[in-house]
Amino acid sequence: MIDPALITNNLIDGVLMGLLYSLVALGLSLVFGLMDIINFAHGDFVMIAAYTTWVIAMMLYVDPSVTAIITVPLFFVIGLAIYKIIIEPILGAEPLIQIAVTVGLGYVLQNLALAYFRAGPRSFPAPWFNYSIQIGPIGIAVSKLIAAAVSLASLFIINYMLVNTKFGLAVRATSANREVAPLMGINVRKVFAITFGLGIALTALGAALYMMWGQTNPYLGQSFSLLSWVIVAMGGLGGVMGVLYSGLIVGVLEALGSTFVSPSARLAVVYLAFFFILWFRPRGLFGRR
Amino acid sequence: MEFSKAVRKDILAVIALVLAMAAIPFAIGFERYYLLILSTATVFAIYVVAWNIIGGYAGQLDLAAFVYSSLGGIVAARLMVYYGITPWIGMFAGAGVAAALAAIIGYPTFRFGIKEVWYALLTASLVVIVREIMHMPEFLGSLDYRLPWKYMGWYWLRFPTYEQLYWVLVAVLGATMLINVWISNSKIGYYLKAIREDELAAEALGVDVRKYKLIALVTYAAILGFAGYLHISLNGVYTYKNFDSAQSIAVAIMGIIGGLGSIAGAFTSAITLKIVGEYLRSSFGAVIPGLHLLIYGILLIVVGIFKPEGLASVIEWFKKKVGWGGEG
Amino acid sequence: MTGSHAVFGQEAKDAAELVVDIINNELGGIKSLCGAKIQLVVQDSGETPDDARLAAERLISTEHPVIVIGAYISRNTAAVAEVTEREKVILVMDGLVDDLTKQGWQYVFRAAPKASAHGATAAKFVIEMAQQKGLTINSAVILNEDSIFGTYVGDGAKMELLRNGIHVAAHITYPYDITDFSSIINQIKSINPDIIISVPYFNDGVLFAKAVQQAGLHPMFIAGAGGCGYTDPDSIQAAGDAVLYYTNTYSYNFARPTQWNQKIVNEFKQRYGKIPTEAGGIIFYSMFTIYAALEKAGEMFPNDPLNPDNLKQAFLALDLTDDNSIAAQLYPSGHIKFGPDGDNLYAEATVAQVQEINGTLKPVIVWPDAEPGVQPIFPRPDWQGAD
Amino acid sequence: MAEPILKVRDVVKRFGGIVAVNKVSFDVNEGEILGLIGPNGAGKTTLFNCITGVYRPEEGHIYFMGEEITGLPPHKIAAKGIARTWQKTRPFQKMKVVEAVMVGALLRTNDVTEARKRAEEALALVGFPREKFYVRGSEITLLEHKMVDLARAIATRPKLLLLDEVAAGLRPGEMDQLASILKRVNRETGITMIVVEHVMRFVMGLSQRMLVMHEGRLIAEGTPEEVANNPKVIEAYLGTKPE
Repeated sequence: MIDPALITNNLIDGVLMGLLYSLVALGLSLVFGLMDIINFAHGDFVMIAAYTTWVIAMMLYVDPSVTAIITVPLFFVIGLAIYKIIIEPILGAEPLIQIAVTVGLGYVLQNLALAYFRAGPRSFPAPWFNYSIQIGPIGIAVSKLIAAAVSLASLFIINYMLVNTKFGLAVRATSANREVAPLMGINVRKVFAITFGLGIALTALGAALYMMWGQTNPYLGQSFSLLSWVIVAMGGLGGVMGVLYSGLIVGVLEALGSTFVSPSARLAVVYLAFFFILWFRPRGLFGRR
Repeated sequence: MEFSKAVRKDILAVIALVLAMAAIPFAIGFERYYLLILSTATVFAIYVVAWNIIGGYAGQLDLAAFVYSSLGGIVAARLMVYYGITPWIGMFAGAGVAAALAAIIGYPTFRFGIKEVWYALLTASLVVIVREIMHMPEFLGSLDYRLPWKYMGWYWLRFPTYEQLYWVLVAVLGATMLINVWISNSKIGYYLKAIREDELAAEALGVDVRKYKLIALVTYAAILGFAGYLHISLNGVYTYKNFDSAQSIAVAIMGIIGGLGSIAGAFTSAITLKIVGEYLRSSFGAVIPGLHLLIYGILLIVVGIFKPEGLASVIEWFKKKVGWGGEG
Repeated sequence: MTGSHAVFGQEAKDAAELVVDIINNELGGIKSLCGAKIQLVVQDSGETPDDARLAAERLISTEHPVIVIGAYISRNTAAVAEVTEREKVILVMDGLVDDLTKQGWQYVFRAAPKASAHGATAAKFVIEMAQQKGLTINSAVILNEDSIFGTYVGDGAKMELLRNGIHVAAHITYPYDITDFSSIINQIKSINPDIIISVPYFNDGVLFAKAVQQAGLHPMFIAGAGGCGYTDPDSIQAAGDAVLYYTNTYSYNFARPTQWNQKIVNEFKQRYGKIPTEAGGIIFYSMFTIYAALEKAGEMFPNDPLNPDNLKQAFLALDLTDDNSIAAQLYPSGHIKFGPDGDNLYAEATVAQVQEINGTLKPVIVWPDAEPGVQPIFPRPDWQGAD
Repeated sequence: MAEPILKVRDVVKRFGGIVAVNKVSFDVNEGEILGLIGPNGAGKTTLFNCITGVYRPEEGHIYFMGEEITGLPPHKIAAKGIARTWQKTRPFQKMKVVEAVMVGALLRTNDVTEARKRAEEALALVGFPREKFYVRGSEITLLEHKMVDLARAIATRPKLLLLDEVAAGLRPGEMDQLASILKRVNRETGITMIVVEHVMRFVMGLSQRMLVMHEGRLIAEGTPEEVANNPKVIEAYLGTKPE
């Protein structure tokens, strides 16, 4: 009954969006896996990064994707600062305290944005890649294709880094045993700080890619926070690949929910699936916990 | 039933508090704005003190408070508007429906050992799922529903002024606190506190972890489902948006700031934060948009970092000072 | 009363301040009340009905206003009305949801056109344009954000289309905080309708227009409805030429060539650096209607003009036209007269279109009466004709 | 001789490719203190976890007082009368000492006042200093933690008590103190005990009979003297690291 081309198109879009979700969720997964920090303000960093992207894009009048060159290092530094000021004091605190503090951080970020930018949408009016490739009945948005490709490449680069570099080794060692790692000459605090910075830098990359076609407002973060956590939970801390797969699943579920139920219910479909996955695979789909 | 000295002290404290709160309207000359602030704060105090059972005693970070309260409240409101059934009955029906949902969700969740952040995520998603289900045309749809004007008076638990509803709220709050006192001093309470501390050790001592977590969740949901109608009656309108994620998280945060497992802390934190929040909104809300929430956020960060034991530690200190021992 | 979370809170507040300045300083207050000044008190009505009710209660208990304007969001307005009704304070609503005037409330008035009228206006505009150009509309798709407001607007458009025998191929709803429109665009693409009537909240409008442009969708026309998105300056700035030729319905006509309208628009522009649109416009004529009602009350009941029942009589006795009032000069239809339920009997919405004028994108009013020197552009120039 | 209180038959527990417990069978007689020794990683704690229901063994059967308890959840096993302590104490930090022990006592009574009485008795039995009954778990010494752990387990009124490396981390003087407490508890209550330990001196003075595990298997059984002189044990264990 439903047009097969429509289903195909939606599935393709689901996959493309899913890759972007994976990229955004990866930082959260790394931080949680490494230092057990429960960050409920993750999505709000995406929002702040999206505003920063917009400001720079408007200033230089270049496509938002290009601004990643500036925003990614900038947000790495911001991440280090946030780690020092807010995260370090709550390391090892009860999960509930961490949630309270990061929810507070989310309020601060949202309302700073509201006070400064007001509630209206901000978007770059002249994007470079605002067209589609048409192959028969299948249309693929070029900006989304670029975003997905960059996301995928970044996921693989991070994965390579974790497996093959000295820093990656330190991350994995610390993640495996926080007590023993310092004995092996690893500066745990430094590893934590860099990882947190990296996680925030990834949100900046995600935001730059999203702003190629998207818009931001003070509440954009709410769309990403819970979704990122769901991806982390479904990935089951199975490393980069777990996040990649579960991001794809979320993207595809969203597309299917949108197609077969309604666009309003698409998130409910994702979360319902999350319920059952958590019930029957409490360790996540792709890993150990 | 025979009460120990500490329990008797707690019960007396709750009764004293209820009487004191009930007297406030006289003290402030029935000034409506202040009565409304007090009523709203009391609604949240009920929620937070009830949350203390699942969050404080059992240590499960439940982020779905408004699922249970709104569901219960809407059941009572619908029974009233569609079938002319008094909320005195409807509120029990609401409590039953909320408790049933909690049991349906809680049984498999605890059966499969979902806890900590995963439990928090599950309950946070539950809010979205129930909201979207209620948003479907078959349920509430997109419309707003109002409690019509004709339903006024004690029979309908709806009043043009606030003091009557406020007294009902204070009574429910008192009952909720007594339930907390009872749980805290019964086998359930000891078991829940043991579960919060160390599930594995508790289980080896014969504690049926799943059963007691479920008891805590269902009790909490039932209280919220019962009180939900009072909240709807207070502002006279309900929609699918009552299934509110942000407010559900706010309830949990008030519980955390109050200090886990402390009845006095939960109460103090809900009342204080609600009043401070309202003060910030009314003073700064129209000056710079969002300034009041910004300040609220900073407050949360500061409390979380510098006083993670929550208000309970302050209250504990105060109690020692005035020589008033026993459990909070 | 404004809500910091409604996008429009700020503009409404700005507009109210401007009007109060004009009434108090230029017009010398309310003459029939010996030049009494209007005092404006603004409260943030917050996000939830709890907040809105607290704001109303605070306003009323500390400031004792005779008239309250607010609270934009439907359920918050309802919470406020419970308070104003009890206190017998007149509430002039800027919330457009239809059933706000169907609650049996005694002291509410609404000058602005209601939500379903916005939807109907968008449909009427499209139908009339197609007739003028000799085009047939075979199918239409309606798209609305799924809040109560969007639902009423969408349903209003649908009724009007069906009444004119136009096939509505799909009625799609979505949440306004949507981050990706692709599945909806794909669905519209597979239907390939002539007309799309879209009811955005605000941010989603920008996203939708960009997605349509990206997907290379070229229908005969895309009409917005509901007062927000597409044609207001923020949206144009954010979406760029993606919103070119989009229309939207407004409760206000900023181009109406009456003396007072021109004056107010100019003063607003000077003060705040942008043209007033939906939120500001509603406040303009609502405030001047209040001004007129207060004058009337002073004339009708010189002994007790501010008694709520007298004030209510004064509101009901108003029959404002361009010739006898400022308020009507600011109103699209030029006529404000309240029916017994408090709705304006001569409510009318206008259609604005984004057009390129001297190289910049600007919203211009094209319907029911196009502003001077402007023609509605219909169908979209990139439409490839019926296929 | 009466029927053994606990019968373990051919129990196997694997983790991935590793066989942590490999076809272990033994009996425990009512009233005895049984020592279970073996080097680190021999599978002693895993075996404990199989008996107490923390793990479900892949093969084999466990009978307690003639009833099969294999694979039952821990709380049901506790209810049947098997209690345990933990190698690394698992205190209820935020509860007062008596309250923590009451959690154990509440298994056999629903009355909180009665539970408090029983908890105080259990604490007195293990020799926990009375003046510290009402301090919080976070304010006591390691030996006292071990005592609370023990009292908590005893308060459940078990028939069988499994002690997992209770002496770990204690100084020699404290070990002797603990050993005499255990002997007294065994004498006064008749609770059967299995003592897992790799500190030989501690367990040898305590138990009447000993089992030795190595790499998941039971390699020897007998009195402490027999075991200490068994060449297989010396090779596997004592030979490498005499205590």
